[in-house]
Amino acid sequence: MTLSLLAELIVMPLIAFVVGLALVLMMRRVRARIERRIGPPLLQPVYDIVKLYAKRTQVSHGIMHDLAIVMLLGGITTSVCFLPVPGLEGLARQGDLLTLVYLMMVPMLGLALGVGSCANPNGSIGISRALTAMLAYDVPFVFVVIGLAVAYGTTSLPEIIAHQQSGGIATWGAAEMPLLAIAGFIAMHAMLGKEPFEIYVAPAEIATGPMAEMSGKYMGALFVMQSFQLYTIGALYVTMFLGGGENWLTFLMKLFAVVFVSVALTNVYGRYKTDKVIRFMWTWPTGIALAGLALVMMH
Amino acid sequence: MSENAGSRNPLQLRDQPETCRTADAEERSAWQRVIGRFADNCRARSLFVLHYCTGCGAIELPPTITSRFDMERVGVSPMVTPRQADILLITGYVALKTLKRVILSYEQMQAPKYVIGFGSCTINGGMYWNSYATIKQLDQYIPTDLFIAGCMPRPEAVQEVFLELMRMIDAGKANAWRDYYRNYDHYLANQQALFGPQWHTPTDIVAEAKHYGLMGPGTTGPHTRLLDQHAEWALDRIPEDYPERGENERSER
Amino acid sequence: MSLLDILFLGALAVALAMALLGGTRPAGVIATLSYAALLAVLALMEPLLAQSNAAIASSVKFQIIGEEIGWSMNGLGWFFALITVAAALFASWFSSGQWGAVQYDMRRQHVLLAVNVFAMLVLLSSQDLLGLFIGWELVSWASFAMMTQRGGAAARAAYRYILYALAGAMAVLAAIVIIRAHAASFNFADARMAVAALPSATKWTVVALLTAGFGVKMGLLPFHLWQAPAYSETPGASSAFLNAISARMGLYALIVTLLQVIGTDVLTNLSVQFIWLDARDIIMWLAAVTMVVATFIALMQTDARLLLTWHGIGQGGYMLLGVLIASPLGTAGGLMHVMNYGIYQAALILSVASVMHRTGTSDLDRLGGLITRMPLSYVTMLMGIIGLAGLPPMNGFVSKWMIYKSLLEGREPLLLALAFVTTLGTILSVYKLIHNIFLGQLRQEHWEIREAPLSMTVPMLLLGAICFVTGAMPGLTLQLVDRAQAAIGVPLLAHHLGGVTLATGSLNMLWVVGTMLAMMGMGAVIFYLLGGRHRAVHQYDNYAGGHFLSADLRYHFSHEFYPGLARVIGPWYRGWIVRAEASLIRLSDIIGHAWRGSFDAGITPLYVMAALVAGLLWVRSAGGLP
Amino acid sequence: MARSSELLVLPIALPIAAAFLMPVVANVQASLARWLGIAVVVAALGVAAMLAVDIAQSGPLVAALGGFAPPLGITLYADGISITLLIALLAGGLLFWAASPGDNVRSHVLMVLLMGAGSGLALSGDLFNLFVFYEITAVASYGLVAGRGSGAEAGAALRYLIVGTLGSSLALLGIALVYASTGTLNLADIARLAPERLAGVTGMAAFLLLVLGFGVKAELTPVNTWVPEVYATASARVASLLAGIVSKLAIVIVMRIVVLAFPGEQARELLLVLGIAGVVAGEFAALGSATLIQALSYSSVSQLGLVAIAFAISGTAGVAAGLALALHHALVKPAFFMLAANWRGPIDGLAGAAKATPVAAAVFVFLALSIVGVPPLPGFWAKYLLVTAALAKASPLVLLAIAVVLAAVVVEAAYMFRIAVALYGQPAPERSGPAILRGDLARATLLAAGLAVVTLTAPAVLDAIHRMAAVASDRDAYIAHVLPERGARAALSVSVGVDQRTERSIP
Amino acid sequence: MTSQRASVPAQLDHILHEMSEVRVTPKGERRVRVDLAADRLPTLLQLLKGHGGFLHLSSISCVDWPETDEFELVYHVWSYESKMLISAHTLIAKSPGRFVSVYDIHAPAGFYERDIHEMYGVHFEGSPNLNKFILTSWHGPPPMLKSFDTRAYVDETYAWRDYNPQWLKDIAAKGGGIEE
Repeated sequence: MTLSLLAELIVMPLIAFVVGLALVLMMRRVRARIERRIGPPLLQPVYDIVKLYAKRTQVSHGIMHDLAIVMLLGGITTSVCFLPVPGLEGLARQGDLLTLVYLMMVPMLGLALGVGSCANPNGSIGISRALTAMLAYDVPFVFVVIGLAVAYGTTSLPEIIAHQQSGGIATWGAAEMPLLAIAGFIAMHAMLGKEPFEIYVAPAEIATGPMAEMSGKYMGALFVMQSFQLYTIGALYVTMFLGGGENWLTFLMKLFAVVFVSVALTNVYGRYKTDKVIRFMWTWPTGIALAGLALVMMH
Repeated sequence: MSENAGSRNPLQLRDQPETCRTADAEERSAWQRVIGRFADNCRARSLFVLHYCTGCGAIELPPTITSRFDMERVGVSPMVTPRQADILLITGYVALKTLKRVILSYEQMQAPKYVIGFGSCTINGGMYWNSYATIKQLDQYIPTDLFIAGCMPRPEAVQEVFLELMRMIDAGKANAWRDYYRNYDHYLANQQALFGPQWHTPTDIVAEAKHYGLMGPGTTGPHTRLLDQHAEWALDRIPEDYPERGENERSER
Repeated sequence: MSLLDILFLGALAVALAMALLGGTRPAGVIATLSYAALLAVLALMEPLLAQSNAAIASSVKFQIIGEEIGWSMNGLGWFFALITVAAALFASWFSSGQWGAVQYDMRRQHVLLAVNVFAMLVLLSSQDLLGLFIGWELVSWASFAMMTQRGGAAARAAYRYILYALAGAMAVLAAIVIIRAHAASFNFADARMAVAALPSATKWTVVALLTAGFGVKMGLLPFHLWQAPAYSETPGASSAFLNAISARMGLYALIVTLLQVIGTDVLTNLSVQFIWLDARDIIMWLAAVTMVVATFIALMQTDARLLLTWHGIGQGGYMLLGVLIASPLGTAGGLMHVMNYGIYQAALILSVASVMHRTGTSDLDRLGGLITRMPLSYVTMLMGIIGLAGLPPMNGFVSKWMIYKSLLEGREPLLLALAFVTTLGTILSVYKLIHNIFLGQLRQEHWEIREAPLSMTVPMLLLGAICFVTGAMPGLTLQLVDRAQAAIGVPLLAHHLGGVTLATGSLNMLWVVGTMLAMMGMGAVIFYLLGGRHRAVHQYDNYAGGHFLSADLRYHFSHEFYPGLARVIGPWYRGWIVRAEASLIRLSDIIGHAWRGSFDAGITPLYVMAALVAGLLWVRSAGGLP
Repeated sequence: MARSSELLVLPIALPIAAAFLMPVVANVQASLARWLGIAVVVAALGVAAMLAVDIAQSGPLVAALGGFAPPLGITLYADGISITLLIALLAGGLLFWAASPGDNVRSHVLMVLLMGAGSGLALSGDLFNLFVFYEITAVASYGLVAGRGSGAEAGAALRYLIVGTLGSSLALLGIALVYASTGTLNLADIARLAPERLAGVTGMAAFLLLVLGFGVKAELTPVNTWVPEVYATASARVASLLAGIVSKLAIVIVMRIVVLAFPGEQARELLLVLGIAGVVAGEFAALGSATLIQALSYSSVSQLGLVAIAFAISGTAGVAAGLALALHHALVKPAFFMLAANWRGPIDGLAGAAKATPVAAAVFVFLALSIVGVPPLPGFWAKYLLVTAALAKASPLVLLAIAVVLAAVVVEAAYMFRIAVALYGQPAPERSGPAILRGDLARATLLAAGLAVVTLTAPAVLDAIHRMAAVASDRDAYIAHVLPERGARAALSVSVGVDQRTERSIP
Repeated sequence: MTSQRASVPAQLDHILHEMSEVRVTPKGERRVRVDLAADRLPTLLQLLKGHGGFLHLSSISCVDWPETDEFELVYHVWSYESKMLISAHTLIAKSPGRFVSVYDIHAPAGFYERDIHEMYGVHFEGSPNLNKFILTSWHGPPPMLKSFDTRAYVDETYAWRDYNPQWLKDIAAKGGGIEE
């Protein structure tokens, strides 16, 4: 069994990476289409990442800058291993939803430490905004996770998926707890860090924030993180509310649908200021999530 | 003394008999050549343009990148900081003060990096040919891959230069950036001629060349020794009278 | 001569030894070794406490006014004693080298540390309410003495502490005497029977008095103002000791009184008529609100020590929350959090102390970029903040996870939400701490700074390592927690080396940490081999929009670190409690001056006249006349 | 061994006789008079010690003077409490001899007079007798407070005189009322007749007057306004004598009156109210005080208030708590005054005292800890006894008293440790902390050592106090002891006979 | 010296009349040119600002007359009420090249004087700040002077690219010009 587990631990990150790249491509294509452009070729994300990794000279700001990137890569691949996908359960039984939510914060901390050691105030301001945004969108997300855990009576992801798939669409998370699904979606959208919550990579204000001093493979690692982030957040939403993947086809369709809606929304919004992000996230999605939680606690 | 000692016309550079791909010294083993080939292929298709409008030509870039001409089809997209950028577009005349920022940005960019000179001002002075404040030949101060003629080329021309650059990268010929490391002393000489012997930037090009094995015959010379002699301070202890002090209007405060 | 006697004598011997040769160079080493010896004695006691209500009695006992007072240490006391002696060991180890040499009066610090340890051991081994109260007062006064060492601001903070502590102690005394009035004797069994028989009004007063009394030391909400300044003004090593364990004496006393003497069943059916809350809920909500308020005050601090001490108050809320849920998972989580918190808070305080030792300041706005000069202190602080924030590889995550799961199973969603929001607040404030001190641009005046000496970095790194090891293998700590849980009488939690396996979602830290390390290894491979060569550059070779960076231009963002957040939650800091305390002080001054004015011998006849008139009225009524 | 009841009169007679002899002797040789006075006090102390041993073995001692049977003549009654206070008075007198050798013989005479009158207060079992000795004590203390007669001292003594005489006259009125309603002045007789005679309105009025009268010396609320001024201006030794010992004698008299003459609830209620008012006034005034001396004088008012609250609680527990508090205060307050004598001026002016005189500062902190009531020091056990005794009677007023007592602890800590923090503060750069006289330091350290001994032997001391309180609070035993044949029957006939003493020893 | 005053508005005429030896030539419907001696200029500006409402000094320009070795300073002052522009011309000698600053009358003058100082080398007495402003790295003479030969400087400092590729030579061979 351990061999297959070991194989799973290798395959899951690779799948996540490939699907993530496809998601990134879709995102850029959707953006192009909205701007009445054709958009990048099929393999553009691959080209970008390979070019960044193949850079001849790269700037590092000390050992912590390098270790932070290693911690980032390690963190995102670990969190993927705890996310059950059709056929591959990985380590889902060793850690539950709460563990996964925390594991997704490790890469954020790694990025923060790396950017901090770049000694560039643009990066520091970016990270301060990123952490503030995290505080903003995690409040509704917490109520969603609690509501889910109380509704299903368990926080282990395989059980949640089993429960949702037991009665077809009727027992999907979204069907049973629509309010939590909506609040969850808004929180997930904010997690992706795209407009209107793109305050920490604001190119016009703080020179792409955390990425200001990232060159070559450091920038490549951030591109990889972006693809992993799209996959993880999309897959988490699908697992929590859309009944996870009976098989790979339906799983990918749900995943691309969720990310498509979110990405489509992104390109029609400007960028909120930091305190506007906090005020919005702590009023509407939190209110909806609280209502959902109250409903769940009712019965 | 119209012919400045040591200044060489980059166009002649083009005609040097560079055979196919052996210019890159360390690509010796077959495996590295395959990797190199694939890397060049990806480099050609993913170009990040530095979002730095040095002159009047920058207004041509938005139409090139947005929906009408859409350079993202071939993988070109704008990037904000020099660290992430591959191409530095010098769009129009370059005043002395702008040249300092251009050189700083160029040195902060990571190799392989490419410079494209827009318009006649960068080729031979353009309509500011007799101005005391602008430089006449861009390629004397930073190695330039391509020039576009015209007094502000239209987006089609910009598109054409991007495609030409991609073909050169694909063929492994866009190696002007090596020239900056190999003949750093020549470029430094021109720069110091303009800005005076005190001139230097926080980036340590000679050490970088040593680190990445890009040293060439012309990397160090009289001018880099002048650089070391002036910058005898170690990077840790920059002295109070850092040469750029006047530049930042320190005396104003 | 039971083991407990040896423990007491050992603690006294250390105090004596430090009194004699505290000033000499090897004093720190002697103290560390003696604390290690005490730790060994504690280890010897462990097998004896295996049974559920086993306790090691001490031969010291005496009769006074018909009351029987004796000392014996059960599993719970043993668990806290372990942390106390360990904290003292690391504190004295830290001060054994150069740090101790530059201190103003190191002998006094060693002596007071030993006296504090002795007082805490006495408290932790009390077997009856009166012994608990005596131990409690000794601990309060010992920590008061420790806080006044630096004089000036420290003395004022300590003075404010002792007033809070005494008010708390008097509340506890009132509660104890009320219980004694209805009980046969002071020991816990009789007290438990007496409390059960009390009318509900008296039960409410006893619970309120005990919670308020012991809550003062834990920094529960209305009484939390004293803790941060008092703990941060104490010198570095003793501050680490105080932060790690001193505030947890309140938790120990609360566990003993609320859980063992009063019992959760009594607490749960003490309900308020109209709202569905009962006593236990109210205390849990108090703990939860303390958590959130203290953490978000910590977020706004600009001094490193104050930020950490405010977090101390916040984390206290977690422990109380865990313990009060009284399910095996919750109690185990709460107690484990006591040990985890002790470890990483000590590491953080020592790291800040080493930064102060080198730079002379702990003001976050006057530091920055020290990672290049003090890497070891950086590593310690990094491990400490990951623990404090409760993120996976470190032990803080395991205990917080267990508390969350118990809150979930106890169907307390809003408390869980508050706990989670506190964790987020902690992540924000700890990043600000490590960023403003170690990351960003190095100031010119810190260019010649060197790393703290080995005598300081080794204990810090050891604490960080323990933090990681107990995080990767939480089973080690959970075994110690079993002893304490057995003493409380809560059924033991089924756990294994990696963590806890439950039907409703389990946690196996071996896998979590193992995968993280493996994936980081893979990340390193990708980073170092696949990516091309990279070169470290100087901090002035940085993107500044084309500007030439130089030494005298401060190109660093650290002041007002979360401006957006400050704009939103800034107006919420109204400082009601601070203003309440200030008005209380002013009121007592006014009354004082008024009474002093009344003592004027000249107007005594007026007083006597008034007394006589009042007396006449009283006489009429008392004498039975209509 | 025949009961040495005759010796009972010596501690009173000897000092008073010596007081009148000393001026004559002074004409012959000045220092001889002083030595005569001291010798007499030492003798009295010796007698008191013998009496203490006898009482400890065989219970209280009664002596009828002049051959008249108890209800008529002057009777002396000595049980555990009075003998302890007597020894404390005489030992304190010797320790804090308020007159230095060079002084005029007058102050030595006053001291000896104070000793004699004080012992009279402790021992007399007769109401009028109490009033007479109370007057003599008052006069002696006015003289001592006046001291060398400097402006401030004279002013303070005069105001003290006015308040004192006001009090004495009220006491006299009270005694008159009691005599009118019961027809007798002997405490035992009053106790026997009290239930039906003194329970009415006149009884309560008498009680009020007596309490206000004796309250002056016992620093009870309405009549203690002289305290701050007198203690601040009088010499430290006089202040410690008055605050330490004489006030205890007065409060014990009030306790006797309450226990014997007015056992009813109303009387105790009044005493409780006065006690609470005393504690609140003393504590808050001390908080607002600017100098150490002021803080200490107000603190003694509040401590006396505590003792009053304790005595207001009926039963042995109340008396035991009151006695414990009184003795603890008698031990601690003089030591405080000794320190305060050298630490005059505003509190923050004391900075650096710890560096200049570390022993004195340490003694101050030790005493402060005990007075605040930190276990295992005796102060804590006294307060603990008070709280447990009070809690047994759960009437709302008593609960208020407990709350006031506990709050008082916090306020006490506030001003005591404000001073302690100031002592350990850093002095102004050029100034160093105040120095301290070796004599005062020695006395303070001696008392602190006494306190430490009591801490170690706390169980034994508390048991002894409990036994004394049991004897003192037992009314019937008192009556039976003083009027042996009338114990049970309420016979009105007067039997004369000095030697009808029956050997009945009450454990 | 009294020029054709007729077409100058009466109110303005009245002000200018207060000063002697002032040559006024209306240049257009809203333009008036005034020529006066150098030392009278600040008084005129003060007068115009005080009485005529000429609050806005839009710019100071300088003309280099190499033949007479003089600088001509032109102060352009606007009045919003009467919507009139007065340009006061005055001549100062080039050799000392010193003139008094009008910063105290019109604050913007500080900036214009700094510019003229940098470009022409005229030193304005009392101007708040005459440091280098635009040509911070320029170490040569004031470049706007006619005496400064930019062409020679450029030839000396920069190198020209001699660029004559074959196709250019063919055109030149065919006599140049544009082929139809």
